[in-house]
Amino acid sequence: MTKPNLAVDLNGLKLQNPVTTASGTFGFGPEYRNYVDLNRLGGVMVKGTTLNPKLGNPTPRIAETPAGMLNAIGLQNPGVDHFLARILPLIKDYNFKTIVNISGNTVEDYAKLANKLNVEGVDALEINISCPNVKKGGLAFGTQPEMAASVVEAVRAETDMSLITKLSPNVADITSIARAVEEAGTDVISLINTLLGMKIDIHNQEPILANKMGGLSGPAIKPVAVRMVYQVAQAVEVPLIGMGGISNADDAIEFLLAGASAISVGTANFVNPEVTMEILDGIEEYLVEKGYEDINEIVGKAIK
Amino acid sequence: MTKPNLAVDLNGLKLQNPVTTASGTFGFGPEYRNYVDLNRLGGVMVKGTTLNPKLGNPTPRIAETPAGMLNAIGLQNPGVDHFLARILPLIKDYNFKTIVNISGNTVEDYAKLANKLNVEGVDALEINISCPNVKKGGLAFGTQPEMAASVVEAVRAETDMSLITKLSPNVADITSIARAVEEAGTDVISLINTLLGMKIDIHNQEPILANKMGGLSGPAIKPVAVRMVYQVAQAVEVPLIGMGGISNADDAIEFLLAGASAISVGTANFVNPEVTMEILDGIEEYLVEKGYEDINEIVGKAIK
Amino acid sequence: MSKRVIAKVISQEEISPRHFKMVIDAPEVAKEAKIGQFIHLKWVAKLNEHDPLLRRPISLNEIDQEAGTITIIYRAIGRGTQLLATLKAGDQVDLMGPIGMGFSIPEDTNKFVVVGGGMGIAPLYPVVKKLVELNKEVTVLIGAENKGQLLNLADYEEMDVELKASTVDGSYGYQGFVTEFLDDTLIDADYIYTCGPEVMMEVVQNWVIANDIKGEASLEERMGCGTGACLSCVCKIKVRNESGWDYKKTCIQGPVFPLNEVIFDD
Amino acid sequence: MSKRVIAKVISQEEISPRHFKMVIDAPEVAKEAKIGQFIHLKWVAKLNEHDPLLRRPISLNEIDQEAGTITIIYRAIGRGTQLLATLKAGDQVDLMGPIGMGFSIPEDTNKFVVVGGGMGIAPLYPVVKKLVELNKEVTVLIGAENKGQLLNLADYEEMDVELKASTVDGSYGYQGFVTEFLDDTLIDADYIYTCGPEVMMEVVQNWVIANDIKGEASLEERMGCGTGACLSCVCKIKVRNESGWDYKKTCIQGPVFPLNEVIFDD
Ligand SMILES: Cc1cc2nc3c(=O)[nH]c(=O)nc-3n(C[C@H](O)[C@H](O)[C@H](O)COP(=O)(O)OP(=O)(O)OC[C@H]3O[C@@H](n4cnc5c(N)ncnc54)[C@H](O)[C@@H]3O)c2cc1C
Ligand SMILES: Cc1cc2nc3c(=O)[nH]c(=O)nc-3n(C[C@H](O)[C@H](O)[C@H](O)COP(=O)(O)OP(=O)(O)OC[C@H]3O[C@@H](n4cnc5c(N)ncnc54)[C@H](O)[C@@H]3O)c2cc1C
Ligand SMILES: Cc1cc2nc3c(=O)[nH]c(=O)nc-3n(C[C@H](O)[C@H](O)[C@H](O)COP(=O)(O)O)c2cc1C
Ligand SMILES: Cc1cc2nc3c(=O)[nH]c(=O)nc-3n(C[C@H](O)[C@H](O)[C@H](O)COP(=O)(O)O)c2cc1C
Ligand code: FES
Ligand code: FES
Repeated sequence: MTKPNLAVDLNGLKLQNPVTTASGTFGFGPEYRNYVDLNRLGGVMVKGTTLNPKLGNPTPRIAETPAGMLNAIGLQNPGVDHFLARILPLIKDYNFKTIVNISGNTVEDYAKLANKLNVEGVDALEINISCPNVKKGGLAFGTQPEMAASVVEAVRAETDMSLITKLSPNVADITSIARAVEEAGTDVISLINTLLGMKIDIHNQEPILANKMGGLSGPAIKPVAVRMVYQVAQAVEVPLIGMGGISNADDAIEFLLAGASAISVGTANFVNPEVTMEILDGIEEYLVEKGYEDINEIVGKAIK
Repeated sequence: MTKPNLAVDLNGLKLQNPVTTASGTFGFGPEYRNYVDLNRLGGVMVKGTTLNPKLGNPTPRIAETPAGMLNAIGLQNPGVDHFLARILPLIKDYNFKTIVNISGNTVEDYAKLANKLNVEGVDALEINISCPNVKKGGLAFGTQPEMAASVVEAVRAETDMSLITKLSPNVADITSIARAVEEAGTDVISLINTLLGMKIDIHNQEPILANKMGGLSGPAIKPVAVRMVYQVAQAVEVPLIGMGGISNADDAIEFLLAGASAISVGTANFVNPEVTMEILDGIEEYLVEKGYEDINEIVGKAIK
Repeated sequence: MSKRVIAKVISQEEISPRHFKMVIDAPEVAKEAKIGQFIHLKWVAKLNEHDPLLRRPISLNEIDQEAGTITIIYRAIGRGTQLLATLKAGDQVDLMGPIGMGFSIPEDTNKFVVVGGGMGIAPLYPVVKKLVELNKEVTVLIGAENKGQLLNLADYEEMDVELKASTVDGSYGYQGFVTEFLDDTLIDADYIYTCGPEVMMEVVQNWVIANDIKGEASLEERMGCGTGACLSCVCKIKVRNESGWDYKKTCIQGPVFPLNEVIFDD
Repeated sequence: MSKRVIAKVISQEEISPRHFKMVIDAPEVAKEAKIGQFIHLKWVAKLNEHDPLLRRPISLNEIDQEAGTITIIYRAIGRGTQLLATLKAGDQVDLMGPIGMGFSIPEDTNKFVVVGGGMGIAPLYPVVKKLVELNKEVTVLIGAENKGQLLNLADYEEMDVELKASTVDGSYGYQGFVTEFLDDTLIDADYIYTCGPEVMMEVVQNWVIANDIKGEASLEERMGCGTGACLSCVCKIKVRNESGWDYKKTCIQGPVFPLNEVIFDD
């Protein structure tokens, strides 16, 4: 039996396979070099990057919840300049696509980031629109179609690079946001970011996270993520990168069948540092067993 | 040590204790009589009731997910007339408050239901605004403040009974819906209903639920529910009934600390049919251990 | 009356690859259990870990009231049954039971046929035992993938029943499907019990209707509560109303229903 | 180099109520492990059940390179450690390790003091062992709730160290807090190692600063990845920059940091 094709073309962004790692959960990649053959990954979404270095939130920054976890890291990162000068050189020669996840407080922040990151070695930008827009009173860019679109347009104006827009699940109608960012020129949509959640310590009677609220990720949110991928796949033409609770090959295949052309693994890296390799092997096995020659044959197959 | 007071007064609706059972998960009550001393419950939210009998969705109607489950029962119920004639007489003499969860396709449906249920033996109505409004293109009443308010106003006009409005979590800003239903005259707010989710069978490559999508409940959603209770408690004056993933006394206490005056237990009844009794005992133990004389002392304690 | 008990595993044995037989010490359940009923169980005594979340419904394969034990036979396929399969003697399970309306044995009836396919053989063994106790004439037709999956085969071989078995791989008995025995003109019957895949039960139903006899079928649906509260387990049963059918709860109104009244179309 | 291994439990023992000692067969980890490092572990070999989800960081209490084993001592408090406590010899765990920057032993230094409180005693035992091997002068100060929780007490009693122990309930040694020994004028030291509750380490830090000596502290923070990727485990460490401090990753840049540089204020 010949090996099935695993390469996917996300509207011009070519990945050797559909397995990528979710922003904020895999560092810049090398953190996992003891556990993973980094050269086998399709893409790495690096830690959320901002214009200036950010210290992030006080600790505790994480809390465990049923089949999930909350995080409120607060976008700690060394800033885009440090990324370009010190980190990009270390990762740009790997086979994976380097995708920089960008975050800003204003539309201009995003535009500036895109401008700075318009360099060789960066293969795509992932626009994180889950950040609260400080100018508009803290409501996240990702919760209103017009705001989401304005960010994408501003970034689009700065670069011809592949643009991936990452949607927040904390909305009533994910398809309207998806359509808005598609019209605004995104090449790819990735989803989902974390659900807003909270955990209270009943002994000291206060929230566990120093930041009180945090983002819920992990297996717990998978049904919400699959549903949103399934809905968005039917609402837009651009390819999708699905994520949210993927912990093994079966989960990854679920997202592909729901309409994602590629997938990202987040929290599961913490539980099983080798999980991306297992997922890659598992997807291949599934294709072979079912007699598919090309991964693209199963994308969206569950949509009827 | 004297027993702490467990009674709560929800804006006029007096429960002997804060432990109630969530609509759709406890039948009409007697289904659990082998496992639970029904007279010890604070309240029972009976299965979602509609004007006419409903057959509900085809099967499979449930699917298991990580620390949760999806359901798409489709509001199967015998209709309000059958409820009044055949079921209410069987349950009205228990010590628990009988709270009828009502659902409609139009605002008028809700009003008619309220009118019919304005009888002795029904202690309160729980308005389920998660149903899609067929007239307005299927968008759930609960996702837009004005639509939610219009339902509550219509019901308010029909009855002086205690009104509990049950919020859907599938929104970007739960506080705006909460404020809208408070202004429209609800006495109590209960939250959360289920998160919309989906699961795909990777072998036959289609959604497991016959209805494709369903409502996610169980421990998985608890962090989202706690967060929403915490937010809404700070946004409105009316008392809250918190629910979503409560599986033991610690979980129940978490919701009380987050600002709920009472709690509902849903999915956990399926896992442990005796869980409501364990929660009741556990809450009392907690109060005794920490030296509280009244349950109301801990409501909202985690809000700073 | 169904109750919740924390019960001890007396023994667990892999009787065939991925097929397990577990004996559980549960006198309160054994005492009340009737043939055709099931238990709703979880593989832990503490309910602190929430994944996998739900209980699993499993039929009673043996009820020993004197010993105070119940026996189940199950296939470890998904995450829950695989965890159940890791238990050893002395471990505890949390179970609700006995649940449901079991099989009934009509009086003044003498010739019985029992048709079981795959895991559907499991709930039928107690009926056969009972029928034999009552000195009825019993024909047992069972079919499975292979010999190992012909549950209770050795038990049936020692009983005073007419036994016909089929396997898909031909490792025992007739190579083919169990329903093919029905065409056999030698089989006559007054009453039939069946459990197995829906396609199989449909064939049995057609045969029963064609031959104008009656019988009972034990159905499987995904279950939430096991108490009749959640309405997840419903099946379509013929009734005299406008549409000609209504949803019944497989957990407490079943899992056994009159075979002629079941509508197989989901 | 840290790796992931599925390893077998050799033994598990409840050494005191809710306190467990587990010996694990993990030659690859033992070979590379250094004092002060930890493992990040899960109580199952299959990662199919998702609740509780995350690994748990636990310090190495003994490293036996010849036997290829590592030993941990932990308290079963929450859901994860309680599940860990159910394991028996022969069961498997899934672990990542060895992780982190361990303790360093400065050359040309002779008098060492080790101050451990509660579970913080656990990671200190390998340091003491090493110091004794190197023929250093060692004073061991340990404090806990009660005698049973004075971890490695019997080991220390047999070693060539000056041992002072305190318990809150007075069941062994001095009744009070371990830090009270520090006021004791008899204790002089060149270097100190400490691990325990933050309040305790702060007292030790103040003492160290007052006496102008140096030392190292092993910190605890909630951990996600254990690889340096998630930034959940950061702690405040003094550095020469504008604000005077920066967040460092406790998992891979710690858990051991120079005592004087730690900022205790979370
Ligand atoms: C009344 C009744 C009696 C049964 N008796 C037996 C028996 O004696 N022996 C036996 O091996 N099996 C029996 N089954 C089927 C058994 O319940 C399923 O095989 C089991 O629930 C699958 O769980 P899992 O963890 O292996 O699968 P998973 O795929 O992890 O299960 C996920 C969810 O789907 C449900 N589910 C999956 N398959 C089935 C199914 N076939 N029927 C009902 N629910 C299902 C599970 O209960 C669970 O809620 C019976 C089912 C019913 C309804
Ligand atoms: C580097 C390091 C070494 C450690 N060494 C030991 C040791 O040798 N022996 C020992 O008994 N304990 C040790 N701990 C603490 C141990 O990790 C926690 O007690 C354990 O994680 C609690 O898990 P749980 O399941 O009991 O609690 P839960 O409350 O269920 O844990 C929930 C979440 O919070 C985290 N958490 C809870 N308490 C702590 C804590 N004190 N520190 C870090 N994370 C926590 C858990 O890891 C988990 O993610 C160490 C911690 C660190 C960071
Ligand atoms: C610790 C942590 C940090 C994260 N940081 C970021 C980030 O910087 N930018 C971003 O877009 N998403 C971030 N995420 C969200 C993930 O990329 C992912 O969308 C989400 O966790 C859902 O996937 P999962 O369930 O597989 O983790 C973070 C998630 C976690 C758990
Ligand atoms: C099987 C099932 C049926 C439900 N039916 C209803 C319903 O009829 N009306 C309603 O308002 N909520 C219904 N719900 C939602 C629950 O009342 C509750 O809001 C939700 O499940 C969250 O709580 P839990 O996580 O404790 O189950 C149903 C939930 C389940 C699981
Ligand atoms: S399983 Fe809940 S009604 Fe049957
Ligand atoms: S635990 Fe993830 S960076 Fe330290």
